[in-house]
Amino acid sequence: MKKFVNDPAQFVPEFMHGIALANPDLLSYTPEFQMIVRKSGPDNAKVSVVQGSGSGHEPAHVMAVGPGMLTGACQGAVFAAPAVDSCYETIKACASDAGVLVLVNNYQGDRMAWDMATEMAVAEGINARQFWINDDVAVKDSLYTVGRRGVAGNFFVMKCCGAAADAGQSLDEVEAIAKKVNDNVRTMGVALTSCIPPAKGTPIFDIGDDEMEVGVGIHGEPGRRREKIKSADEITAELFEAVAQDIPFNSGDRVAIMVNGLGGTPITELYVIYAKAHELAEKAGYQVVRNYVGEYCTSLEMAGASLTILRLDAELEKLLDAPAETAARIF
Amino acid sequence: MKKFVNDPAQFVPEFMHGIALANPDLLSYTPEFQMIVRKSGPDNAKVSVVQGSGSGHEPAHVMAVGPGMLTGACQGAVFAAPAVDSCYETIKACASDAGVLVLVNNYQGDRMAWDMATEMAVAEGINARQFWINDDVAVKDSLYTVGRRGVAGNFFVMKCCGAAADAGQSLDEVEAIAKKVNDNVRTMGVALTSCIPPAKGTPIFDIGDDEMEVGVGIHGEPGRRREKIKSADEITAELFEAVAQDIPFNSGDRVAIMVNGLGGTPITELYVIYAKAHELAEKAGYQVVRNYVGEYCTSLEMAGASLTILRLDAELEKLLDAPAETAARIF
Amino acid sequence: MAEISQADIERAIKTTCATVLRNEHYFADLDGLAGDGDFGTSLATGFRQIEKEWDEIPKTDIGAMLLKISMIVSKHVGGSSGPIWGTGFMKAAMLTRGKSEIALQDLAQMLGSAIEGIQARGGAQLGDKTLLDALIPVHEKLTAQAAGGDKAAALKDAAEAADNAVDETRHLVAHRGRASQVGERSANTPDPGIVAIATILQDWCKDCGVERTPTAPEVVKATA
Amino acid sequence: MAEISQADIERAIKTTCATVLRNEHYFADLDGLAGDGDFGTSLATGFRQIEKEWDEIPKTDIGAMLLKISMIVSKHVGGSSGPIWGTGFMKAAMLTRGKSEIALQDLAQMLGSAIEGIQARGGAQLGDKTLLDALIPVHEKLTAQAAGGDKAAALKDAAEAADNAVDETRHLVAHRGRASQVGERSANTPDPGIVAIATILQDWCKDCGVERTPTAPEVVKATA
Ligand SMILES: Nc1ncnc2c1ncn2[C@@H]1O[C@H](COP(=O)(O)OP(=O)(O)O)[C@@H](O)[C@H]1O
Ligand SMILES: Nc1ncnc2c1ncn2[C@@H]1O[C@H](COP(=O)(O)OP(=O)(O)O)[C@@H](O)[C@H]1O
Ligand SMILES: [Mg+2]
Ligand SMILES: [Mg+2]
Ligand SMILES: [Mg+2]
Ligand SMILES: [Mg+2]
Repeated sequence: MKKFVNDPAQFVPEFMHGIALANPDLLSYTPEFQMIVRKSGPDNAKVSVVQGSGSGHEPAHVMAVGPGMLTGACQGAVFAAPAVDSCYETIKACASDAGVLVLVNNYQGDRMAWDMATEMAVAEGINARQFWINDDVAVKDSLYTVGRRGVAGNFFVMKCCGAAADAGQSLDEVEAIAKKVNDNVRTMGVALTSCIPPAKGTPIFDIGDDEMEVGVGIHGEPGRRREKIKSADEITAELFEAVAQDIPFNSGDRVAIMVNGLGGTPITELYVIYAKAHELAEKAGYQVVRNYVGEYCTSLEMAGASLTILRLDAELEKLLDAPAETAARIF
Repeated sequence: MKKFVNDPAQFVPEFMHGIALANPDLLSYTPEFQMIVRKSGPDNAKVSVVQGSGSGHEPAHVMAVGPGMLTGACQGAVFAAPAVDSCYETIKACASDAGVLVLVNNYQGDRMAWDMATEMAVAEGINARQFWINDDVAVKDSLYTVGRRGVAGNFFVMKCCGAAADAGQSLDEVEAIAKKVNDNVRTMGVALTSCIPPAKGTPIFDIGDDEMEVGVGIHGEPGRRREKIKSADEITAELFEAVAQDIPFNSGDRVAIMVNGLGGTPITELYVIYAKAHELAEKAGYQVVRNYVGEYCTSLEMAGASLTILRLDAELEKLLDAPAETAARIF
Repeated sequence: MAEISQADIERAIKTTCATVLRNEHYFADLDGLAGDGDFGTSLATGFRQIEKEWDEIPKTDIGAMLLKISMIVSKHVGGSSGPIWGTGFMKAAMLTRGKSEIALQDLAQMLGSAIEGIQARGGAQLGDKTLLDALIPVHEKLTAQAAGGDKAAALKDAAEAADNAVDETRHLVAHRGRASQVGERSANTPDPGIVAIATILQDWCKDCGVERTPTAPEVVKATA
Repeated sequence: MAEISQADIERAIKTTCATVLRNEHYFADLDGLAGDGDFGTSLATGFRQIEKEWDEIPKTDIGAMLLKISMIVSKHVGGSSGPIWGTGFMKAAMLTRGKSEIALQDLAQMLGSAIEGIQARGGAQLGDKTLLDALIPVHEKLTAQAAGGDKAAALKDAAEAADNAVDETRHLVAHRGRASQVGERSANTPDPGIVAIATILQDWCKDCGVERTPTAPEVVKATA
């Protein structure tokens, strides 16, 4: 296992400690609940936006806490939903008179934990609600499963809700924004390699030297099919097709395109994908008015990428443009 | 080769095209010279700061072009110095009455190309000068080689010079800043895996499943020694020792710490390293007043990291804090 | 004689701790076949914590004890197992508030209430290939034996029902939890939650001197 | 008879294009042994472009032709080879401005000037295990033969000197270029720049009907 780790069982608290040390003015860290909350705490005049999920998707979740984004977040073990108490304590630490919106990526473990935590918080008089994000087009919804997965589109939900909340919008309004973003965002990913959770020590799945998994989930869940690796343009065209047809997006739409790296893919390769996606979007008549190329929702060191398209309107564009400050930063 | 590429020979122009498409208001791209310049062009009242080097180190070089950072940059093939003409045309495109400062990472190919280009530009009446960056402590200077290598510390030189230039400082002053940063910054890296240049199709070096290369260069050059992989804390302590003793840094110094990912290492592991480096810095009596955790100077998809320490003063702190806008961004 | 004392419940919990900790890696490996391989660790984290806090867990009555256990699980267990087992213990606790002795009938009702809670929490039905596929037949057996009041017979029947569930559900496709995300690929692997329930009941048999030989190969292995 | 015409130089350049393109991968592999493996591609990129632009390259005089070639190299060749070969052609061009015929002596001087330029550019000395370790003895042979004026003998001597340089420098540690960064690990691998010079000269021999059998195994392979 080629990783920078000490005791694998302590991997999550150790990296959270590092994030907190690196952001002393921005964040407070509560090790007991693997929870990070804005240093300034919740503001009773503003809705709090919280999230939490398994680790291994960074910068998603705790690295998205800060002004303009999340109020607080908690982490589970790598790829495992956080403990119920972590979720409950995060809601409590972010409790605000204006209410708390819990943004949950749609996975069964996460949903159950946040369901319980939200029920407990509501029972204590906290005005908390949940919203489920499910932008992944790879897996079809089904009566028998918990439904579509929440993946990189999550970033846009957090960003827009965070901006709306900080602008003083009400809980109903912020929830309506979450719904608007979720209704207008679609994603599909492809994995070229597997990845190794530190505590497991072995790859989460096996994949041949010349194979890729199209439609992979962010925990290595199988997608639509396993096939021979293709050129960047062919892969991009396949992702684009799947994503674009789902809502569907229409000619004339103003859109944001995100090319998200799954962790082990260099940014240059993401730009090769972006170039093709941009061309296809223009060919389809979309106006590409925003773009996001980099790592937003990862699977540890997995080589791979996902393509997200978000349909915009004046409201969402303004929310995307609002300033935000998180542990994920360059300067 | 598990990569998103089309024709490997077109990898560099394709990713540059993607960067340009993604930043239409910020950058202009000239494919003929693999050159990217600020859309606004040079400002005759301000010093231009340029750089260029082999590809594969992104976001270094072309992704550092923009207000507050570089005026322009050009790329060579992966890990190869740019062609002389690219360098020359980049200086010409950035020519300013206030002068041009060429920041060159200290590798022989890059130095020769920029030497020729600068001579050509000076012969044409452009007020251009070079400055060589050499922050890597891994390899000892020697009469027989071109000397120490320039690695992740490069970011601080670009950032401070870019800020000083945009603040209207003279060529002498901006050059003095480059020297101050370079004199006060030291780096050492460690690689856990190799990486595959697309046009080569095979790893640039072989390394055992349980080995690491301590003091690795950003093109996979061997470092101080090959040894069995250790815990994150032990590796960090070794990097810290090597970097801290070199200048040396002293108790009471105000410092910035950078933990730079080499491309294939998840950000969480970088934070595990940061936590230890921060602790060691505090133990040594340094005041850690800035930190940079993420990818600043990579080697394609190599798993690994480097540790950089920069001694600060009021001038450098102000320059680091100045706003900058480049293709490397989150929001 | 048909009464179950506070001490009986305490012993059952302690036995369960041993079962879960002994099988930490085995249960994880089973989850790795079609799921994400964290089941063994998640469960062990919770029961290790129960052992650790054992002396502080209130022994005033069965309900207080189970409530505290539910809270420990909620605090320390992540993944789907946290809410599932936390809910189960919570529901059982609510029926035993203030009691330090219960009848077999009460035990059957506690399990019924836990099953209802788990179903409400995770939406799984019989046949979705989750631990409910073990708990539901176990509940039937306990209910059937409740009138007779023979604790040993009830336990033996219960263990047998769970043991059978392992083999009877092996061919099914999982519809809940991470294993549901691999679709058809989950068929022909045992569900780790069902194996865990069957193993725990088998260990309880041994502990209570009830003679029974496990049949499902995974339970044979986990109790060996 | 001892004069070298514009046409002779043109033929030598075209032969060099063929040598370099034929050995693109082999030279890259040689650079991969201790360097970064880009030498073959870098050089081939330049000479492929020379072939492509051949018709537009001015043929008015040798100097104009070499200057344009130097410019093509500067534009298209990256790595250390761009400045090294670009400088070499530039220096040779400066001594042949306006000339369409030169003597063997002029050729020796052109090479001498190219060597000086390359040394000034990259700071390498004889023994640093770079293509200078081939060019310097080649220059000596050309100078020695210049008086006699026997082109064939001069070419044969030059090719032999470069050929020998491959074997004579094999054991050295590289002090310049990427290969210098591996230190001791560069010993016992041939320098690809030296092999390239020797191969080019050997191909020139063949092209001019000068009989010579290469000796260094890498040159044998590259000319096969
Ligand atoms: N919705 C559910 N209801 C009841 N039991 C479930 C449900 N989902 C999963 N399980 C049980 O939990 C076990 C897996 O637990 P765990 O590995 O902790 O969860 P996850 O699937 O989130 O990784 C499964 O083997 C199954 O028996
Ligand atoms: N400073 C130098 N002076 C002369 N020749 C050099 C020098 N450095 C390298 N060379 C030659 O160039 C060859 C390598 O070229 P190339 O692979 O393009 O450069 P790099 O070493 O930058 O990758 C070496 O084999 C050597 O013969
Ligand atoms: Mg899980
Ligand atoms: Mg090179
Ligand atoms: Mg699991
Ligand atoms: Mg080379």
